[in-house]
Amino acid sequence: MKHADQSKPRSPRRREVLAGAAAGTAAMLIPPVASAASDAGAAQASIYPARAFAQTSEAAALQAMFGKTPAHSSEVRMSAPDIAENGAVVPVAVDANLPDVTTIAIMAIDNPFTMAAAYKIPAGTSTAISSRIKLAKTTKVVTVVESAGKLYSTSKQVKVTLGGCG
Amino acid sequence: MKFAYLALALLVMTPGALASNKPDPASDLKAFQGYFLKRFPKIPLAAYVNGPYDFSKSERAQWKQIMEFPPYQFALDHGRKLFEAKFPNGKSYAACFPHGGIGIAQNYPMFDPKTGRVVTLGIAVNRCRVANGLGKLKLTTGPMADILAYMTDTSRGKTIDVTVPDNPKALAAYQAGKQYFYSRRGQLNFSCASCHVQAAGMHLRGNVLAPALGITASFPLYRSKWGNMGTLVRRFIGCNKKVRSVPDKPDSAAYRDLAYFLTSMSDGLPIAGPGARP
Amino acid sequence: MKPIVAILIALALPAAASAAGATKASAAREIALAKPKLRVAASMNDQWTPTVAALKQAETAERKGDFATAQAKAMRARKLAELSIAQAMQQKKLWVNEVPR
Amino acid sequence: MAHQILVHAMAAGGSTTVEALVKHPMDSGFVKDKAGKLIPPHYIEVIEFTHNGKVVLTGFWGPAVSKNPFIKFAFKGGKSGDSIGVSWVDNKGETASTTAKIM
Repeated sequence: MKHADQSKPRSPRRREVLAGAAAGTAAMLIPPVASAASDAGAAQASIYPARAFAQTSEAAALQAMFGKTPAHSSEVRMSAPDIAENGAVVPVAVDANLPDVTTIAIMAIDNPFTMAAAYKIPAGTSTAISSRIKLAKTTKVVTVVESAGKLYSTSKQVKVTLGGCG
Repeated sequence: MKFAYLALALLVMTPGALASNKPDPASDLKAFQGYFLKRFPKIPLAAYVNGPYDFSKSERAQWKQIMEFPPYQFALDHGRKLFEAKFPNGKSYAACFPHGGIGIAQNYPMFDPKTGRVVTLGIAVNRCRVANGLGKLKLTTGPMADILAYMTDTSRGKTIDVTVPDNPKALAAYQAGKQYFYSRRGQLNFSCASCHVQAAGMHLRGNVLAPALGITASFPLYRSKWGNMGTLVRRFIGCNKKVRSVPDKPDSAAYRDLAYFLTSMSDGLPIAGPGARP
Repeated sequence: MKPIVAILIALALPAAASAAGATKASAAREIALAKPKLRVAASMNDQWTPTVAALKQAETAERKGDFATAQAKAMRARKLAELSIAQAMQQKKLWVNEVPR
Repeated sequence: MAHQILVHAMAAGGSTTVEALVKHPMDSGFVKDKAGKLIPPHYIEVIEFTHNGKVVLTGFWGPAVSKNPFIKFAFKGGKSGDSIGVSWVDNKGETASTTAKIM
């Protein structure tokens, strides 16, 4: 694999790499793919909210991502374990019973970087999303939902213990 | 039966040995499975292949979520490709095994009367490679774990059947494995049984200790802690290190015999591998 | 330790080492005493990881000329090896107690 | 090994559920290798799902997303045989994409 300079992960070279790469990637694993790579679209690095992902506090991450602060809402739902089986793989499912949801963000407050994942939700896509995140230690996990331009959130404490069985 | 044992004992065992000392895998199996069934009456025998997940609702829920799209899926696909690939001489793994290697994992480890040694599925795969002019694979992780994942997957649901034949070397191997399993070792003075029999189902810091019954059924497995696949022997090495004992070599007699004994104690349970664990 | 050796140490070694009473020879002797014990433990398939680590530290210290550390670590390795040998001996009989019946 | 994306997409009751497992180390930059050296950060930044060419979900991921990321979501519409596209780009500029048919 080609690599951009480590010390400058956002070097301009990556754009060139990107431009030519969409069709060329190996390992189309699903059988009926063949040459349909153009159907797959091409994720654009330019839209990545890098600043939001570089913040180390809840307030700063929210500011960088949304520019505003959320109100707690019981309409935002999050399912995460009380005690993580393994901090490296913590299943987190989010959902929101709110209209016109455009963005859902998941933050792990005591991780080195606060923002864990964020999703842009086009019209017609459900707000229910499951994924797996890493938690560096016991932390509050916060889900923030942008609905009709306003922010709503809920949170849950997830305990991360050291695994006993090396 | 008793008379047959006595006769055999007189023939093969060292002078002075008593007939009652002869390994008796069938009685051991009954006692071993009976111990768990009695101690955890709510857990049916076949459920033991789920390891720790019968003992913690929360861990079970997380596991279920993870199993929606199991993390060993990549290894499984890769293992299938490796298994089906032709060797440079045109042959493939299928030719080394009965039924082309499909649906046979439940019969391993197996005693090989020719060499008088126990052969795990991983060691059998390596034998196949050597017989076809290829080098051995590392038995703990990587391509070997992927191949074993695929072969084990073709046995999913089949009943584990590791019957110890009435052969003195097979019985000796079984007995050595049994002794290894129950012997305390390492600076922490733990046996395999300390954690996986006596303390089975209890919490050790963050995790539930899996019962020894059914524990082999899910190997090879993807451990979140490893972030990749590992075989049973990888876990043996990890457990040894954890109790501060110098581990054996992956293909050592000690680990072959241990795998033999331990797997035979799960006779009758279904294969549930490859698996996923924390 | 014999007085004559102690005098030689006092003359030949820096303060730290002489305080522990170790010489190149005594460290080497301690390492030589430890090694066979480790071999026995290994042959009984019950070597402990801290035993191996201690001997390694002893040998590293010896190479660096830190004979006090070398001697202390070698002694630790030997003692740990002796404990593991005792464990292995006991387990030859005691393992049956762990078998569920 | 090459990049891989596994996709299961299932249409039922007027909506399509998509599950994907993406092979990627998702190195956080905080973990050391066996030699004690920090493994540099290497993680997917943007992942995009399309249905018949139209974007149905855009995910922004940081280093806190687990290795070999899994994601499950659903969108309205979609029928058996439709095409689901997945593509990602990571912080080193590596990309991968695949398409799958809705079951």
